[in-house]
Amino acid sequence: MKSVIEYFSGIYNGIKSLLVGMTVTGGYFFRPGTTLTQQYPDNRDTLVMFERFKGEVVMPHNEKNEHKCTGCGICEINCPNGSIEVISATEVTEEGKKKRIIDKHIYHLGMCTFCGLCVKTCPSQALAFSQEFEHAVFDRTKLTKVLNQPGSKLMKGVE
Amino acid sequence: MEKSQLYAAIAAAVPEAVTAEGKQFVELTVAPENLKSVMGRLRDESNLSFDILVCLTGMDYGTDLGVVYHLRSYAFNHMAVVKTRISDRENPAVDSVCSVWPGAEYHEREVYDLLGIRFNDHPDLRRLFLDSTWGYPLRKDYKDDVNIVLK
Amino acid sequence: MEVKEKKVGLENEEYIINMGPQHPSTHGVLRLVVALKGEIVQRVEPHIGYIHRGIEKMCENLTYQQIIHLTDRMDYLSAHINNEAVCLTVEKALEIEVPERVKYIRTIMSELTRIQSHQLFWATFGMDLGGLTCFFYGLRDREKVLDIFEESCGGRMIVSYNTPGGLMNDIHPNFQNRVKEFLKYFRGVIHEYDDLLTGNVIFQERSKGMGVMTKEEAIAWGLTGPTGRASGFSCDIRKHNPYSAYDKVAFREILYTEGDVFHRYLARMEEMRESMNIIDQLIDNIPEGPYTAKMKPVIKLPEGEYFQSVETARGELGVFIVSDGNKNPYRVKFRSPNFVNLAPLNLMARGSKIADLVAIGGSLDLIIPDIDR
Amino acid sequence: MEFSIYDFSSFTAWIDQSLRAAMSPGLAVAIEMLIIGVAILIFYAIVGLFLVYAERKVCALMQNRLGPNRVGPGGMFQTIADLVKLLFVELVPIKNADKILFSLAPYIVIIASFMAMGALPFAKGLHAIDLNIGVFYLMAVSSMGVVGVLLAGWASNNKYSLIGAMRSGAQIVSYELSVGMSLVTIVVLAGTMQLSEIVQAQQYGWFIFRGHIPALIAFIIFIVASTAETNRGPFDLAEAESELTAGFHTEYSGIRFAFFFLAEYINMFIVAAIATTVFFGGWMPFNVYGWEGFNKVMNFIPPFIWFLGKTGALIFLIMWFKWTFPRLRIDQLLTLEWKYFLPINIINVLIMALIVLLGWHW
Repeated sequence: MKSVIEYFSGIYNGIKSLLVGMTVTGGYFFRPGTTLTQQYPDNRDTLVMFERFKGEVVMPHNEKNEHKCTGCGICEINCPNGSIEVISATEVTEEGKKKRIIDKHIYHLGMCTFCGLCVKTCPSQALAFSQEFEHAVFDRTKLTKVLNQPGSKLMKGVE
Repeated sequence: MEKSQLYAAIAAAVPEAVTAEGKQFVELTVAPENLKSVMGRLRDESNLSFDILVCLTGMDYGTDLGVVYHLRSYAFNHMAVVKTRISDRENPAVDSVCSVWPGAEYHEREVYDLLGIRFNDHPDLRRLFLDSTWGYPLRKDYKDDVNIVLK
Repeated sequence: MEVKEKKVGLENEEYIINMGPQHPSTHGVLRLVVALKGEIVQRVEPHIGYIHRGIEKMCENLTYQQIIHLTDRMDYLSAHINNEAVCLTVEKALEIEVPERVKYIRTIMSELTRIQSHQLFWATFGMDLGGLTCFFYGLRDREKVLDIFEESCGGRMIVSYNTPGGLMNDIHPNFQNRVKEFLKYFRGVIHEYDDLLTGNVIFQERSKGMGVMTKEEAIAWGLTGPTGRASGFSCDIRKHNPYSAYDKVAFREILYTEGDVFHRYLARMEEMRESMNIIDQLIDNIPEGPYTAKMKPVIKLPEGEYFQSVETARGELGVFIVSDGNKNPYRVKFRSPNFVNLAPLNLMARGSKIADLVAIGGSLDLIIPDIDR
Repeated sequence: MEFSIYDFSSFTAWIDQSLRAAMSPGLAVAIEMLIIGVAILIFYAIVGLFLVYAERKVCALMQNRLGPNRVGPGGMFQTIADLVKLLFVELVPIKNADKILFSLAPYIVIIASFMAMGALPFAKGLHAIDLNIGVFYLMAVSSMGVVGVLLAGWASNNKYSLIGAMRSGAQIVSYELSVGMSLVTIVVLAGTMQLSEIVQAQQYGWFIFRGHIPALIAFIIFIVASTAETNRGPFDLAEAESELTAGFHTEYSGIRFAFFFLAEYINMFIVAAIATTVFFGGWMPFNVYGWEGFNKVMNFIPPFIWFLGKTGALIFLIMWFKWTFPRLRIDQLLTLEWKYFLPINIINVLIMALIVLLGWHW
């Protein structure tokens, strides 16, 4: 007798648990407003990334085409993957002193793991992360970028 | 059990090991030939009962190779470190502790794979990650000009 | 000449199939060589190493700050906890005390990491058993946690938020509100997880009594995390050797005695709820203060050996650093929980059906990059 | 000729007569067969394409997603785009495969589903053939597909495929019983196997209402068992993505794969159509005896809309199962059949027979 009760209560509980599961999925089906999908390429205009999002390393320039990079090479030392190469040149200042400036700040996006050490350790806050995330290109060489803009100068007051 | 007490208890239980009250845990240094019996006693002694093998690390000390065992006791929640050194770099071998802790099997295969230390009486000693054409990459004298690029 | 007749007993013949390295339910590049007899699994032999990157070797040439971004890539679902493990080891070696604020934030972050990891577990486990809808619900809720990470850390999965001595940057001003919002939201939807899977009769039939590990076996094999705790092995590092702010919160260690697939699953479900309780206790009490301790730019650990273990979403992660006093470690060893939890797969799966093997593998919640390192 | 969307028998008779008047009877039959074949083929393709799209949208909405939304308005033409893609995909030759059986298997599967289509009454007078053993014929034909599945698994020379095929064999052979028995329950009530008569008998009350409890039990068993018979989730053990990658059709590509894919959906349509015909009055509108006004409104809706609507609702139910439940294991699957469905079914048939004898039905 006991086993008979178990047999039927098993059927009852089983069907009940299945129906409970079906209310969850059915509930969402009949409430289409719960859809979460983002229409990504269409919503480019309204899509705002978080300000700290680590998209790629950039060197911000002001409107006079000046940056803050002194060419010290600390970012290059701190980079775990060797994605940064700083090629420095020497410049003679007005006082006649020799000073090290950057010639090229080369950034290999393809090797970058976005650990943030270069941005964090930069003594003059010359580097920052941009919120750009669409990195796909057809040619791998395009992933190697020169961060300082051509003709740019060191910002005044940055040592 | 306090660390000093544990130290005394271990020193009494395994007299053939060189026991030291280390910085973090009690440290034992055991000769490879005594390893299995020492480990067995560390596990079975009722006031020690190191029944969990937390970590098994293969080491290259430059001249010697070594294996470091981190042990923990479920009942007492204390830890100890057992070290053994093998001076033979060409054909290093040490007893397997698989019979003491079955979980050591994969750890030992990993050490064999990366450092080339053979474990006697291991049930299934094959390379784990790499294939047979590789050397032993975790050894300090390992050279790989293609894959290891140092700046 | 007498020809020897070669007798091959059909009943002794094994039907070997290769599950993986590319297979929907091995969660990455794990290869299982399965010997079958009909549907019954006779033997399972995991083959690993497809994603071995030699992280331990790489660490030997990197500084301590640089190592952290590599640990993100071991157990990528517990990235923050892995970071924390290395940082704790370094801090312990240097004997520096990190600010209270850092401890609180790390703990909250770790628990969020645990929640999102278990959400993904739920999602993929449901999918392993054929309930495809679970995957989307799990990822839907996980997205909310990832948004919290993204806002404060800048990364979604690979956060790299810890640094020896503290954090990379302070929490976002929005952080507390967002976390509270998430907790409220998730408390509201977690019943769906139970309705859809836990209570389901098919799911219970599939998972109960499968892949049983007894407490003794779990201890001997060193199983940790929810996998070990489902067997009754009380192995929660947060409870037994508290680190960060875990000594300041009251929480329950989820323990079961059955040790089967269902209870491993249940342990994770309960852990999500417990994690939410932990966050509840901390989120309003984050003390003010600096977000990092004063550190030298070049960290040199004093000569010696340091070991620290933390509780990731999958079990005990041990970091063993041997230092010779240089800025690079002499040897780093990660005792990864998945590596240990994978080892007794053969023991668990022997004698069960091929569908159970998938369930057992799913219940271990394996992350292959963590196994291979 | 008078033509009405409520009764197609005069329309079909008119075609028959005008053909016979124009040519010899043999040629007329041949042309009729051709017309019917083409009509069913077109319907088949449309239903297949629509069901694939419907399944995607249904599962997407259940999973908080949008589903296909790029090709055409609301993603309407996504399946067509996929079909075009599948047509261009290379048919990968499999080493050591049994070439003849390998290429034969998808056709067997698709022919089986095609043949079942012929006997379905879509509306009054709108069926290709009205056999007096219609129910029996449908059962026989729909179980033929398993031969194709078995062949596909065996001929692929793939271990996953073989396991999938073996599972499928065990599964379909078992669940065939349940499907048959639950249909027999209704046949007992209806007293005929001819599908047109079964539909006609349900003018004032569908069988699921007239046969009350036993009919309801028979319906539940039928819908579950037929879900299993069509290899759909939660009974998709033959495919079992997470276990056997793709089961019996692991090695198939291109149009051959498309045949398996299409046949799955058509089979779903067929079982839903059988359930509609047998339990829910087929193309019969929902009429209540005595409510003249209500009946008039209901009768205004054309029969094929009723038929397709009811079928669609049942298909939605089957989809709902698939996107909610985890998969069963093979032994549980067989336990469910042999320990639960079969005994319940046998008792159910007896109860139904008793009810019919005692006249305890409406």
